[in-house]
Amino acid sequence: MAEVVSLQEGVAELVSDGDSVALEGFTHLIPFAAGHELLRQGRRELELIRMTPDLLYDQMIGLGAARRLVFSYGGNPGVGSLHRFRDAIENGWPHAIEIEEHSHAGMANRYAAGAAALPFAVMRGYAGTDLAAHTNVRTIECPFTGERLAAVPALTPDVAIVHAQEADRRGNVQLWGIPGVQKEALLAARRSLVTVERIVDELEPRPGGVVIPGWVIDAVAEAPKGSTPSYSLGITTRDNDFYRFWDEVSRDRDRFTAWMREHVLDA
Amino acid sequence: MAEVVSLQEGVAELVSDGDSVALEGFTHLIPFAAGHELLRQGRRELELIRMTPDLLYDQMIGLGAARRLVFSYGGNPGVGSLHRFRDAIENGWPHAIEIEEHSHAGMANRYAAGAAALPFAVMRGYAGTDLAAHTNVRTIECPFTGERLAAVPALTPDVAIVHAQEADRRGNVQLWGIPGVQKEALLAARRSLVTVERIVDELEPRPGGVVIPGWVIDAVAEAPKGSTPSYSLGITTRDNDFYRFWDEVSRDRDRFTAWMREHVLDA
Amino acid sequence: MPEQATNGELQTVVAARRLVDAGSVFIGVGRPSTAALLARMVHNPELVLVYESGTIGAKPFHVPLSIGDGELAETADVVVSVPEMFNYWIGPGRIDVAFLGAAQVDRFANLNSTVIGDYEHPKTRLPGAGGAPEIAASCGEVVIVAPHTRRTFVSELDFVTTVGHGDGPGARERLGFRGRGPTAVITDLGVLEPDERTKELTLTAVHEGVTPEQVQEATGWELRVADDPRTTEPPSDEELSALRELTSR
Amino acid sequence: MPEQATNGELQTVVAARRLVDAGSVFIGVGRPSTAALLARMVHNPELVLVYESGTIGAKPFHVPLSIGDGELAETADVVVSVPEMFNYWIGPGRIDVAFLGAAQVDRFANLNSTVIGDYEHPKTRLPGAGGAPEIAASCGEVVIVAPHTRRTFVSELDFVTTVGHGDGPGARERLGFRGRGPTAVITDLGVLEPDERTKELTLTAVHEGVTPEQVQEATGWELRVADDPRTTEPPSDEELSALRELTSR
Repeated sequence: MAEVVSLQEGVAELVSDGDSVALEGFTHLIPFAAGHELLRQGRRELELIRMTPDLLYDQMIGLGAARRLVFSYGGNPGVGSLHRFRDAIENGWPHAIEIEEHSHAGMANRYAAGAAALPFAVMRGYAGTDLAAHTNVRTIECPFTGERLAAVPALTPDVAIVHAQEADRRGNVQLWGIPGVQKEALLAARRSLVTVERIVDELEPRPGGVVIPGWVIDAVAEAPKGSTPSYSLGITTRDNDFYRFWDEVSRDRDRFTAWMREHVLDA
Repeated sequence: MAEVVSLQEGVAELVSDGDSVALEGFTHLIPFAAGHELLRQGRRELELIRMTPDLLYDQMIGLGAARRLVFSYGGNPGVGSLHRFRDAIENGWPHAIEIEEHSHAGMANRYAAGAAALPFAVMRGYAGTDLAAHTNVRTIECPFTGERLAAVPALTPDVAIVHAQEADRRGNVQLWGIPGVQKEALLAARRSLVTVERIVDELEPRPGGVVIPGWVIDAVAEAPKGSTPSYSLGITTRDNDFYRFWDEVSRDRDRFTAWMREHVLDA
Repeated sequence: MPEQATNGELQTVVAARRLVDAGSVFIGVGRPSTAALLARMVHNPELVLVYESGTIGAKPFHVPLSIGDGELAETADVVVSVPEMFNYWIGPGRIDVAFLGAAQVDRFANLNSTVIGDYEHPKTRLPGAGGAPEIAASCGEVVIVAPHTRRTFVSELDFVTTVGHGDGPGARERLGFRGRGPTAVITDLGVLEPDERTKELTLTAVHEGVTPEQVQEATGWELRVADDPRTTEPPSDEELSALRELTSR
Repeated sequence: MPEQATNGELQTVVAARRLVDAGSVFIGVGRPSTAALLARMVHNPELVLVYESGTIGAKPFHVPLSIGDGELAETADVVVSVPEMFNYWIGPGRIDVAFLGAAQVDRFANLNSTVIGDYEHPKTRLPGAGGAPEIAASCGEVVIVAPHTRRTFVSELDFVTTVGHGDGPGARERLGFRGRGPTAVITDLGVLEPDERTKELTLTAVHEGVTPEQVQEATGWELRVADDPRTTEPPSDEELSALRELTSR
């Protein structure tokens, strides 16, 4: 049974410096509130895992919380660059970070292998690219056909944090809309926290609803608007203007730092 | 776009003697009407693939339609034996059939590999059992950890036939309740037929609804009560008494044959 | 005061008691299903019932005939596909206890549900593996529920469908299994549990009125007997009336 | 009569025309997304839009900023998880056409979206692969939409993120790819198509008022030009007004 806790408690209990942490949510349901709480609690040296680092990891990298980044697409969707991500990789600001990059298919299969407690997943991918030489992928031969395929290692983060629309008081979670890899991330991780827009007495089954039973989750915390500027379908809408605005704010180190202090650290 | 056809047309167009055919539905939504149409059309020498042969394959085997059976659990759920299945294997009546058996996990992963167009799937299973020596499974080593796991070959039936609650006029299908391996079977097969309880103007999204777009299905046919004595959640109920009754009918070859003639072949 | 329990009822009651502290239980149909429902009624209302049809957290009012009865889907917290059930839920060992039956059980609690006689020319063709091999490998522990006869408790299996403790100590570890394996075999005569050291099934309890000699008589190998086997706690009135109410639904 | 199309508008219109007979198209954001929505409006109302966020059959009214905008999920026929999208839908080659962009394109239509400069010490760190490598390997065909400059059309990629036609004839077959690979590169100057025999990109059409010389000027290698390159059919009033109406929403 998941414990229903405050966001502060949940983050403090589950995440320590140096942990590998996956804050997932594919464009939709990105757990901004939880990520910001990690920053307020001063977590450092994190291995940050996310298919699409998005603004959230741009912010965490820019404040120096990341030791390592595992990802597959580091852009500001529809807008352009993630400037803090670029500054860290291109100029080592605020400090250098180690990176491990994959394709989306690779990351998705790595999470799925983790959720299945298998050491690796088999897929068609990476063939002919330079990616293969720069990341953690091997070739494997089909024992039936001899065909050569890609093998990617399972992802098993220390902690997975995802955001959902709602949970009941026993910690059963329901999300709907684009489900991304959240279920896989939760099941692959050693510990898990789910932030939700609201806690309800009873989950009302709904079309496209993905329900995750509370007994495979460690903690659930209420965090209204917890995915903004991303969104929680049916409750909040994606703040596309903020994604454009971030392009300006994040270009300049000082402006970025001031903005984060004012809107995240001291908030 | 799936063609909306009659059950007779759909079966006649898609299934030929000697085909490998997967009529799936895990206890729920078993496509009895389609299977019976196959028998009326006199299809022979079929490779019948199903996790749980259930009464439907007991009937098809008993009438001699099967050359080969690929399965993982050949019982009458909650009742006991499948007598025609046993008679074919134990006594070669009406003729001997070849069998290939797996565990449920193995069959499910074989369908999933087929749906992903991968030649095999990796899983933990079969280890230490006599099954491994009597079926099509290999061991494979994890290229990262060296751990030895089981590899099972993809299932790619010539034809998959499943039953669902409803389809719209463009052949988009929706099923709900226990989803089994129907989606995987459809996507793994070269050709596919979906029988439905009803054809509607518009699929109304609903909790637990699994929607399969018409453009990955070849044909859709209306077949009300098409899963009886299995059931279509929300529309028909499982005829548990028939499952018990079948235990008597199917014990005796003559009684079985007479029953099939009266209720299926001449129906 | 309900009348004396039959040995079958006693078997179900004893199986249910195994679930007092379980978070989740994986069950097939028949007596195990009845026992799990009984456990929810009298011991453990929070117990999560998982059926291989994909229904997680099912709360059926009636004992289901099949693992796919509509009531299971309608009352489940979550319903998942069969690939997801085995890959995301069973394989990783998320289920605490699994109840399994079998046609044959050997002294190391290995199970046969495939054939009696030779595989190519079986005397009796049984249903086959179903989910048992992976369930027994991965669930936290396995409880076997079987009728106690020499036909079932055999010195050698005709076919190893499901590995319990293999050939004894270390076997499961060598096979890389995640779960602890069989912790009890509950029969209509008593309870067998694997010896901690040798892993061999040992008679640790007999049902009321049953002697160890009778149990040996019904077992196809020289049965180890604990120094002083307990006598099964008889069903309480609550257990028995709940069970009878349940099966009468 | 709408005013003269910009080259950007022309590029979008020409891209949309590649979808006249497509059953399904895989698209990212930006111009490809606009082109696909335009195709649904004027050429192919049944066209199935697939976004890697898992939305299959999305029918957005507005051109989405991100591949995960709410409107995509709300209007989709099916919404699937990311693992399912790549394993069951993209990998098996169920999608007819994929639109891709890139920071660098070479003469065999291989793409770089990873880094400019050295991988370990990049001059410019680009977003990375996303879904492109597997999408380009498996979808029925690939149409590349890119701005035509020497920075983009380079003689050698700094990093091969996505394989188009590799090193030429037979490369895709050797890699076991399912799809036919790039069939066109649509730029703001014209259209390049791989030569049937050599697979090398060849200028087969120029937009109105553009000369092959200008295209060569904007290309970082000695560009092959078809014997008499077509001039792109200018946007019809219907195409142009539909496009402008769409982008004004």
